[in-house]
Amino acid sequence: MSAPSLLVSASPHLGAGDSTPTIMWNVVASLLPIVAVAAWFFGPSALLVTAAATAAAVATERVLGHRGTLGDGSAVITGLLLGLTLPAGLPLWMAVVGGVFGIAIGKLLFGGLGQNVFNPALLGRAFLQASFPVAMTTWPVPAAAGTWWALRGDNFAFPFTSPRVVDALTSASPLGRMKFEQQPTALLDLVLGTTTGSLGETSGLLILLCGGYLALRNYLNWRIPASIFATVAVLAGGLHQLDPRYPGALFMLFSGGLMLGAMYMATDLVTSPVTNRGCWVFGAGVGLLVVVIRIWGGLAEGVMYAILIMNALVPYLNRWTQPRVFGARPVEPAT
Amino acid sequence: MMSDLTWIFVSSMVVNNFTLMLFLGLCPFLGVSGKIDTALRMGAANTFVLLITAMAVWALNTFVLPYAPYLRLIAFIIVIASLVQIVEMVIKKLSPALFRALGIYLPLITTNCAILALAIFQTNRSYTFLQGLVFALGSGAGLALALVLMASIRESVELADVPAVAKGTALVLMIAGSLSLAFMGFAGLLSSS
Amino acid sequence: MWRHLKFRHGVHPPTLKELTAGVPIRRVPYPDEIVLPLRQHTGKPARLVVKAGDRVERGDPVAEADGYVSTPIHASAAGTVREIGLWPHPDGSYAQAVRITVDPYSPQAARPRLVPDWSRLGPADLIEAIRQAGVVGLGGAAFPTHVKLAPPKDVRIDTILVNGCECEPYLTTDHRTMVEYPERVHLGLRIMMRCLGVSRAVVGIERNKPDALEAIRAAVPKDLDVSVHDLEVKYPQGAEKMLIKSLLGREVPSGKLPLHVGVVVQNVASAATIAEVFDTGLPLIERIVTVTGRGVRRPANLIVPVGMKLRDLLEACGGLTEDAREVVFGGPMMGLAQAHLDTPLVKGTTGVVVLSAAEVRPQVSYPCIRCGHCLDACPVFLNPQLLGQLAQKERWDEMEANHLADCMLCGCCGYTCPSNIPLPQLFALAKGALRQRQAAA
Amino acid sequence: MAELSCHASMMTTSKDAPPREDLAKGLWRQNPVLVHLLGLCPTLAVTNSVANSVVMGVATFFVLVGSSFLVSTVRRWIPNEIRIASYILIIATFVTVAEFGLQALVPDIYKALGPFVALIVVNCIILGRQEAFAGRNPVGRSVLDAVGMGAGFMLALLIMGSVREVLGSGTFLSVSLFGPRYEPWVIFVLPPGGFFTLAFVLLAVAWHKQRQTARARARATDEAVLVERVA
Amino acid sequence: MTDGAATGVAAQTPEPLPEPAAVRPSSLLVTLGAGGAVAGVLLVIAFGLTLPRIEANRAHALHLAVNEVLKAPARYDTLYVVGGALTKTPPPGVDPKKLEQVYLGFGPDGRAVGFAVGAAEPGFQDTIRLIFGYDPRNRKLLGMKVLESKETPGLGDKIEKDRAFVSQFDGAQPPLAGVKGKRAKPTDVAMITGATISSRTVIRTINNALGRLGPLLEAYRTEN
Repeated sequence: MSAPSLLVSASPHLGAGDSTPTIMWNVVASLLPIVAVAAWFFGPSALLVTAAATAAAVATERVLGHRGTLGDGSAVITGLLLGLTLPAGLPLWMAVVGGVFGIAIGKLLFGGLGQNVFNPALLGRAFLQASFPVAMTTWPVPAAAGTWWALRGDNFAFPFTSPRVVDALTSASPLGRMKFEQQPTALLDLVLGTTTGSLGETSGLLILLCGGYLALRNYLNWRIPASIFATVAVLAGGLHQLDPRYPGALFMLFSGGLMLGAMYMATDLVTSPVTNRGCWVFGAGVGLLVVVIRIWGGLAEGVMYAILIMNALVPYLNRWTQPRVFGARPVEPAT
Repeated sequence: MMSDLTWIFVSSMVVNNFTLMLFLGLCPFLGVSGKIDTALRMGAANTFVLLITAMAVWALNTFVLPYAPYLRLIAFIIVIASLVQIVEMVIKKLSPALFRALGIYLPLITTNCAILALAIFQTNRSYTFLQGLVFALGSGAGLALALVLMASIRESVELADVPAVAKGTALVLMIAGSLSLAFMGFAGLLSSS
Repeated sequence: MWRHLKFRHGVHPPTLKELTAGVPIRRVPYPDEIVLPLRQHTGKPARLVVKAGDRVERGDPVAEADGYVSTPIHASAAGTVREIGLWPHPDGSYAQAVRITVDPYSPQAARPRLVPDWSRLGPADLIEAIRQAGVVGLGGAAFPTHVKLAPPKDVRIDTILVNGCECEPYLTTDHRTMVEYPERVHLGLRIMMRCLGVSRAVVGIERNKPDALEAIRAAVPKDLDVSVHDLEVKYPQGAEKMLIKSLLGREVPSGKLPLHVGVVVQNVASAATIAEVFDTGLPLIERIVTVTGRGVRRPANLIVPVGMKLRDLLEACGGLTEDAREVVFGGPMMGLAQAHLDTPLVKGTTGVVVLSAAEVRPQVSYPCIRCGHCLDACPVFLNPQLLGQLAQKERWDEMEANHLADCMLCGCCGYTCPSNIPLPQLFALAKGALRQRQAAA
Repeated sequence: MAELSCHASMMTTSKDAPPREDLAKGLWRQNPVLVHLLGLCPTLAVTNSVANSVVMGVATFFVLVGSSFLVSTVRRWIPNEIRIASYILIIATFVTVAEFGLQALVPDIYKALGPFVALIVVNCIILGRQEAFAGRNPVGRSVLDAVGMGAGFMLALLIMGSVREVLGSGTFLSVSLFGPRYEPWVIFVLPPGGFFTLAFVLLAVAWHKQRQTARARARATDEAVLVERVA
Repeated sequence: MTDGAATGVAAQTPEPLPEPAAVRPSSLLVTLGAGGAVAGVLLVIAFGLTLPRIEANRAHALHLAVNEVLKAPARYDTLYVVGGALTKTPPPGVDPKKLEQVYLGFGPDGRAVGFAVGAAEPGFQDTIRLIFGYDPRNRKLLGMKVLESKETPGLGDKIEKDRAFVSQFDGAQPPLAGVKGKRAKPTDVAMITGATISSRTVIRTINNALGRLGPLLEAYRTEN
């Protein structure tokens, strides 16, 4: 018998099969339908903005990151998610700024994949929101105005210059209309996505489906969205009962970035707790903050801030919700 | 009145958080935020000193300073310094362990701008005694919150492969900036009604 | 009373037992050479009693127990001691071993010996006989059986658990033993119960072995209080602490042994071996080994003389296939990969699994993405994610503070890790470092 | 970091260093903000415009130089036990004077600076200089040292203020730089922008230092090789 | 702080302090006391020198504000709110600075044109402080000026910088109502897109202040 060259590796010698790149590229794949629907509603602007954010994220990872980290797909996710949180008419140069900031400061500065504290896409978006508040809250109307292939804003504004805004083609987001004008939006429109808003916050149903696929494959912890939905539904429902001027639970769930945030941002593996109990608490915290900011805060939408604040608490949650070690406090023998 | 106090509390704790929004009390924020444990204690000590300061400043503003406005700063400084000295001695007596843990940082509270800033804000906004107390409580809670958040993040970042140039204060400042960014979500809290 | 029947967490690797589950046990031909390492059990290595050139018969001792937690080692074939020296050991090191050239003309019959009738012996004599026979736990850890059967005076044992789970993928040694020798299992159990003075025994078998369950249930002696239970198919169901939790609902306190909750756990193969020792009068010189995997041509369950070399055993099974990539002693979850085909099988070798290139884990690992899968897998509720990070920074003290000592290196975390981080290896290293430091202190 | 803050006994020059060194060290090599990370509160808080930075820098400079002068003048008569109390008294006096002055001269900027003028009193740099230098050195050297440190502080504020105002408002001293079409990055005049800007500045300093060290090491190796060859 | 500081405090404040083990406390007290006295003298001098200028600055700022919201009156009087009515002279023994003040402007013909009223309420980031002019005769606003705010640059700060927003208050009829888009009625104020909270705070502040002071202002006019 010829002696083959044998591999000597450490146990376990079998693996469960899902590798990190598999997970990441699955997330990317599940985001594509959402991008497609955004393009259906917002025309080529949606694709341009998403592409700009993604290209910036990937390029930053390539230039500043370690060699070979592009293959894991995480930079693509960050770029896509960032793109989906932006308004369709945003100048591309701003999308690029968000992508660069998200990856460089939000991720690489902490040591790259797996070591960052804040969700890079959301950090990039928060940076944009604070930097360009006007451009970031100019919501183009989907589909209705003009032909499909018309741009929905000044996407090609020259770098570092302000976009030109055509007021007739923009409108307040459903949340803003509710908060500041007490004008509700039909639930069906929210579920299907035929409303204004950022690219990925329109169709709640589709996001629920795509995220559900990831949850089924155990690529995200279903407890986080479950906990967020439950908290928001209970709090918003309760407040609505007390004072009908406050929006109801379903409106809260399907409006704004809650679906995308709950399914894709809060569940980002790196920046969410590792313990299951921690995930419940994390979700509850996000839900609570979303309701507080939306109802009592100065902003119409608070999902991004809620997740970022809870991100900061994750290290503490991990420690606090660490399960009891087997046998550390033995249960009474049942005889 | 109640809503006024609530607003003062919320505003000083999160909306205008001393550390993250007003850059006050950065020394402990950057220096004593390595461990959650110490951060909590530092936050508690700070809140305590803030409360005492609020009372003392109220007394000074009501009874002494109307007659000698030019002594305002000196009076604040000296009263606060002596109060911290007392706190230090009390802590040393009651909890030697706490004293050891906070070590050289307790005296630092004296030169912590948050304390003096509280006194100045309180004076400028002519808060009543109760408002001053709530303001001190909110600011203290805000400082403690920022400290604990920073500490828990730093404990986890300690295991990360941070690039050599960014190690240390630059990274801590970036985290502080990110936290500050996240806290912008609280803007306008309770003031929209 | 049996409402528990499960433990929390753990993983569900494919069982892959179909290759050999239905293959009856047969005897392997004697090889030309036997190599007997002096360290085949947990505890102190045995002390040599032969020298080069000595003639040994099958069952003769070549080394005696050196201390209480130690066992003698016997020649598994008649022949001549050729050399005593360093030889590749299954744990990857080189260790003292006795090389015996097997006498090709010997009938390999056992030397007649006075076999005491077990039914007339008291517990002390039984335990001494078991000790003399060099019996160790055959589930893999090879802990000397006589030590387990003689607990300290101040603990009271109320139950013997017989471990028939065999939760490692591929292996069918215990399975075939239960199917083919159920009476031996029960006889061994009866002897152990007498040693411990225990009246109750519980057998736990995973549900994926219905034939074994049936055979063991059918053979339960009328006069013994033995209950047989089917258990969920889940790794590591066969780990002592998990088995006790599943069958009795008791949780072994951290840092303590099963006997602290009144339980002794024995493997079915160990029980069968004890029966055999008193049946034949021969010490532990051969054991049943599953040779399996996609990398071996004729997978089989074999009775193998202890000390047979891997090369000879594989040849007896038709040799390796083209895509054989890794040879593992034991199961794929906790087993040790072998670098040499000259490595001998020892008493604790439950099986030889030859993995094909397609099924070995890729050797590239990614950064930890904190997915938390390892926390969901860890049967003792550790945080392998944090431990792994700490290990990479060599922060041993913090690992200790995070209960590293409770890790039993079952491999669940490594199995489930999508980033392919060798967590069990890191933990083994950390444990080693801590042990070394303690020894130095 | 804060371990260094107020216990600033570092940053001293040896007795026989030339006066030039007293003056120059604070500006860059021992810059109180960029190197020793002291006085971060004002560095972050008031630098959202160049004008604010300059006024704050001047006020701090005034207090620092004034206190150093007075402290080193009267240091012989101050008993050791009450030296810090005396220093604080002196500093607080100068700060109050500065406050009145700013209020009278530039009321708008005084308002914009908020409590931070009064907070100069607790600026670690000032007390640190009294404790580490002015309290034990003659007047001339102390004033030189204070001028150097004050200038270093002003330099840091100016860097921060310029970056933040140019990016955040598109102006420098309220003069528009890029025309009306420029989209200001508002974040830089907001609190998070302060943290980020200082972080970027410190990154740049660290990067510069790292490169210097690498170059020095390379030079040392070259020399070693050369020496070896010669030998 | 070292023990020395505590000694210093003992000299100047009534707080009971344990005496630190200092050498010759009397001499320390003397030194500190002397230092304190010198510092005090210095401060009083500085205070005296700058006070007129500071007061002038304040008066100038107030003058500018009143001038703007009352559209350049010929002169104005300061009135104090005392016991639910306006009065020209504060009651004796009360610090006039502590009383709420409104300013009554007069035209060149000596007729009253309206009141300038200061008010403040919490806004988006922090308290917004403003002053507005109000003519109680025909219940119309004369103008509004934000004195102090920390609203978001480029968005919320339009309440003070956006002429279009500010000019709406000239002639608006309280109680005001914030509307999106174009204003239709004299009570409407078009809010700033994206800065609803800030716009609302301004509107609310004026409404609340008039709700509180409106009757007083009207009553004062009729008295004259």
